[in-house]
Amino acid sequence: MASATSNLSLVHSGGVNFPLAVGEAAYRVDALYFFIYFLSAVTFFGIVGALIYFVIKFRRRPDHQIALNQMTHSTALEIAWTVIPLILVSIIFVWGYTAYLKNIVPSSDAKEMRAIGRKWSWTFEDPTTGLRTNNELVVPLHQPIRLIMSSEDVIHSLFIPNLRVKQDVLPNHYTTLAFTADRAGRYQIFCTEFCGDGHARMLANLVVLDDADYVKWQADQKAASSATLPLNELGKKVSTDQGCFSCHSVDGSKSIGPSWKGIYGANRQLVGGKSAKADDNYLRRAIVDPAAEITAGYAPMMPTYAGKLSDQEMAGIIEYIRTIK
Amino acid sequence: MSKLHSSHELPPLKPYIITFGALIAITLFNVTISQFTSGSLGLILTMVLASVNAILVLAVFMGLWWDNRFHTVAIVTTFLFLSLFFIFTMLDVATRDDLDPREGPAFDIKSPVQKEHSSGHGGESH
Amino acid sequence: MSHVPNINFFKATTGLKSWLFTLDHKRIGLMYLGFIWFSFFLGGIFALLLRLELLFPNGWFLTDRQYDQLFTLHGAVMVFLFIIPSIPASLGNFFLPIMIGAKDVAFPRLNLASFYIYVVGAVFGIGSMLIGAVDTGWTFYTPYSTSTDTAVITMTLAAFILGFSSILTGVNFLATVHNMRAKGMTWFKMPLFVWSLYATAVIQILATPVLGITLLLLILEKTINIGIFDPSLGGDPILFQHFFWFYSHPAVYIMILPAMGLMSEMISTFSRRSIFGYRFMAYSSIAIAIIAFLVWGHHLFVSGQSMYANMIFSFLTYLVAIPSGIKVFNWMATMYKGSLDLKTPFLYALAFIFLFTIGGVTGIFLAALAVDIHLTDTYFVVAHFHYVMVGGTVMAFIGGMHYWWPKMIGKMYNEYWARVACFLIFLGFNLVFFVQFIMGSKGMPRRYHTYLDQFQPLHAFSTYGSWVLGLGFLVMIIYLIHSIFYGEKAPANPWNGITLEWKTESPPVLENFDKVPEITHDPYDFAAVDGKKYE
Amino acid sequence: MILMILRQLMEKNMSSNEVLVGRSHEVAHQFDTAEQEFNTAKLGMWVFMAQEILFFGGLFVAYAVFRMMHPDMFREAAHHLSLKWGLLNTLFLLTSSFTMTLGERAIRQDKIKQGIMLLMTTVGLATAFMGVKAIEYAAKIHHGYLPAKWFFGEGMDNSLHLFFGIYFALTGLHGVHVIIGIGLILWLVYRTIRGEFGSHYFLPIEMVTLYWHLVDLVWTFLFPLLYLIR
Repeated sequence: MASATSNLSLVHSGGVNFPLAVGEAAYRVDALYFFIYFLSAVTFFGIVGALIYFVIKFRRRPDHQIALNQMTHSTALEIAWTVIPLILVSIIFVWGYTAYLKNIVPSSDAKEMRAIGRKWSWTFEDPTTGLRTNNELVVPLHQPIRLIMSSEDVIHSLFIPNLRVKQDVLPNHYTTLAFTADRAGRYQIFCTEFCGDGHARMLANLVVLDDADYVKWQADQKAASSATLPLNELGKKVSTDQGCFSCHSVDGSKSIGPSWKGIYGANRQLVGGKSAKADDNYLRRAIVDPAAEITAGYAPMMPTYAGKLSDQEMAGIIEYIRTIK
Repeated sequence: MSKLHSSHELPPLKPYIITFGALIAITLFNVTISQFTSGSLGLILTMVLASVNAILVLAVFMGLWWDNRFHTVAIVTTFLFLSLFFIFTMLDVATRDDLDPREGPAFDIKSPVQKEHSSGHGGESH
Repeated sequence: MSHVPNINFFKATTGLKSWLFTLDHKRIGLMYLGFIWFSFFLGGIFALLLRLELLFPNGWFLTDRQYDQLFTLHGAVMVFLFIIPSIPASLGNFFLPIMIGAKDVAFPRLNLASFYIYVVGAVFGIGSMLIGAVDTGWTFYTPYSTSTDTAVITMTLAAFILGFSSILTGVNFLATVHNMRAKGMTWFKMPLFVWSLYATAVIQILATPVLGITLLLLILEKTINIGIFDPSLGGDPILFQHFFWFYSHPAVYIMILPAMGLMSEMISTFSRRSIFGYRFMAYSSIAIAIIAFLVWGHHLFVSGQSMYANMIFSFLTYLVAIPSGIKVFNWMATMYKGSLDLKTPFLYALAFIFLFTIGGVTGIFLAALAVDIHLTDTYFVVAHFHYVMVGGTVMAFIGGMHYWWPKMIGKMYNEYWARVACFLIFLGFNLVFFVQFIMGSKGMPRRYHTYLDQFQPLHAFSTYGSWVLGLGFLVMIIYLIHSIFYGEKAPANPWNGITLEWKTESPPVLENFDKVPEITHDPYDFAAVDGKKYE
Repeated sequence: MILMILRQLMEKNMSSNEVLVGRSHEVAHQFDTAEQEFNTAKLGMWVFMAQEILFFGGLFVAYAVFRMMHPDMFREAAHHLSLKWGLLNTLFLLTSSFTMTLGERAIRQDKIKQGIMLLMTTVGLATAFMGVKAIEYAAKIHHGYLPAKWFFGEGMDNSLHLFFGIYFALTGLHGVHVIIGIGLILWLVYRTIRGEFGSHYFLPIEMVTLYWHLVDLVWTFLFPLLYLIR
């Protein structure tokens, strides 16, 4: 399959300035970027060059105590450096706006998909097939996509550097993002609107598959959803999909929530002085009603997963936690 | 003791009385017409009358008419900037979904009376 | 009060009380200067800690929450406590009346009140750190700010109070410039620093109240759930962003305009040359102040704002580049054929032109809609506004402080160490921030506590640079404090300047001048002073 | 009762003849002339009022935005406000503006007693305004027309709580300004009785009068926007 196990590196792909461009939108952005880049370089080196020249040439010396010239103004010159920049920025403005319009307006044959952001994970859904993936947006190659996005809590922002697209995701209001990827592979998705403790870990991937792979992926997904996984593997999958790991580590390190490592069967010191043994029922309560028993040293911020998980999935997660020693 | 304001003579009393009468009259008129109009016509008429009232207060009661012209400039500038704030914000709100009109809000917002307040949706922090 | 004692303002009265209750604009200015630099070092320590934490991709000594709090405090302290009051409240307070030949500002008691309001605001701001520092970023975006359990109310209250300090300072300066000018000081004989403070005052008065109401509504939102900004109650979070940036974008010009004024003073004096295009410079200050109000929407390009609003704001943003460009070109033209004296303040002025040009041209990238979509909320933006704010305002502020140090304190600082510090600050600054342009273009989002391993070398480079920058400031503070006690006594006019402040003693006498001079020539008329025929 | 205390104060000061003589006012040291001092202070006041306008302006913009988003909600909300009380309050405030101006004129013409009576009338009208406001607030609270989360009133439109959020923010902020105004005018009365003001010096009266008109000006827009438009 074209989906490699790791994402395309942002730093090590593409040129010095940008990550590899994947799609029309990115080419448009890069072209304008380099146009401005060129103008900026000319302006900057012009000004700094003149600065250095002046400093050397007109430096105060014993035989050069007063200025050579006291010209107070030159209307022609001043109008020149008002009008010329004005023309240049007008060009950039028109270019920038037209490119922007082309980039944000989805083409009429765009495939609609949905994205839902929450603290701190993404869910993507293909309404035509009902396939739902967490933190992984899988799209066919060359297919225009129109992503309809909303948030469950605070403002997030979906950013795909390789495609040069970004859009805030608002609670209670839909926003859309249009893009077309023209190279198969795995790409990084960031959240770029500050959304709390797990902001930096609200990461996702864009997986672009060619048609054959995409069809195969869809079939695999359908098969997987009906197949019976062993409980602990199901638990691992569900935890990954639900974004549990943005708050809970499995290696014992302290994160937003307690680490799962060795937690099963251990005694937990709770806020309020009580303690409890982390048995199956305790863990189940922690998933369904997390605010009821908070481990000392942690903030009560986990949302409830009641109704979001089936009994089997919950049992799977508990079984999975049991395996992490 | 210093002699003050020799050049600041008292403006005549008459304009104040007339203005006061006008203010009351316009207010009553405004109330009356608001009973018979509605929609944008009512909005515009009412706001025009309110603005006339405001201008009267500024010009006569607050003495801009007799005052240093710069004060008028300052107040006009203030209203100008306020209207910029107003116009740009309204422009955004009015055309926000033009590209992509979608029906209804993403979530069903009922009056909070009907809605049970669950945590995690803001506002429950204290 | 008819007799004015002819002694310098330090010695006129003594004792702690004489400072705490002083109505002398010079003393108030100096007290501001102390508090402002204290805030700067506080914010600076936060910045160094942030950079240190970012040395490794997964963090090492801070939790996520602590990191968020730290970058919020860095931003809030630097913006509200340091950079907004920086030049106007300290150097402006001290020199505005002197430069227009007045005995004091128009309302000295209001001036003292502004200072104490500032102190109260600072106490609230710093106090909020002790009771659960905010983690929202200095922008307090709803609904995150209404849902977090950190001390948002205390910090917003602090910003609200500081806003009033700023407004009152603006009112004071505006009235001072209008009515307190010495005889003969017509509008177009005012030094450009005064012009820039005047333009700043306009922004302070017209923009800051909107911040006030915004923060008040945010407080109401947190306390009684008024619902205007809270989407779960039907409010509109983008409206908050409109409100917030209607102030906070003009605030950027509150920060940079006085710096531009200072630049004109320093460049003219150290080039021994009348400023090129005086009227254009004055008009461009006013133009910047006006256009500043029309561009706030460029902070909302990806927020879900309407595309028409995006178009208009993008265009207006370009317009503000023009007067800024005019200023840079005019400074260059002023240096042309001048007699450039490379003293420390002038070195900072040169650093300003270098850094501000980078900050300015990268602004062009960000104003181009299509490009901004990619760059916004990445390190590119972080680098851009640090180049403008630190590379611009802070460089001019330090330069101006050195320029007027002999006048304010009456002592000379050590020129050698001053140049060393200037070099370290310039170098360190570029090391920290230039690489961030590359990081941002490559897609590194801002406000990330942890980041992808591939960015580590770039982050590490930036962190090493921060140590050089910190060292530069350390050197500066040492030689400046040293100069207060052991510095050479300063002459009245060490740089041979010709604006009014150089016509009084160092430090100035109690009511600024023994006899208020009558102004007959332009502020930068070196031709008249040097008495030479020019072509 | 307040009037009685005032009269006593007046008489006490009358006996020391201060009202008739008037205290001298010295020009602050930073000014050259009293004229300059007066002009500068007035300029400062106008500029300060500019910021007040923008302070309220923010709320008016919020009003407009939500009105545009939920026109029906506003149409309905106007029916939940009492036009009768609103109009009464408008008349109170307009009249108080007028008496304030007359009071200022009286003091400028050294008609101190008349001036004090007029200023006290202004205070009375302002207090009446706040009284009506209190009645209105009580009714709103009773019927549950409260901001957002606290809302439990009856209404067709399910965004009504937003209107009352804005209503309470706008009128509340305005009310705070009225209370500050009452305090300022009482302070003026006190100083007038002490004989500080008269034709020779009336700067603070001028300032407070301007402020009071501003409070009136804001209400000039508040009243139609909240009560009239439907």
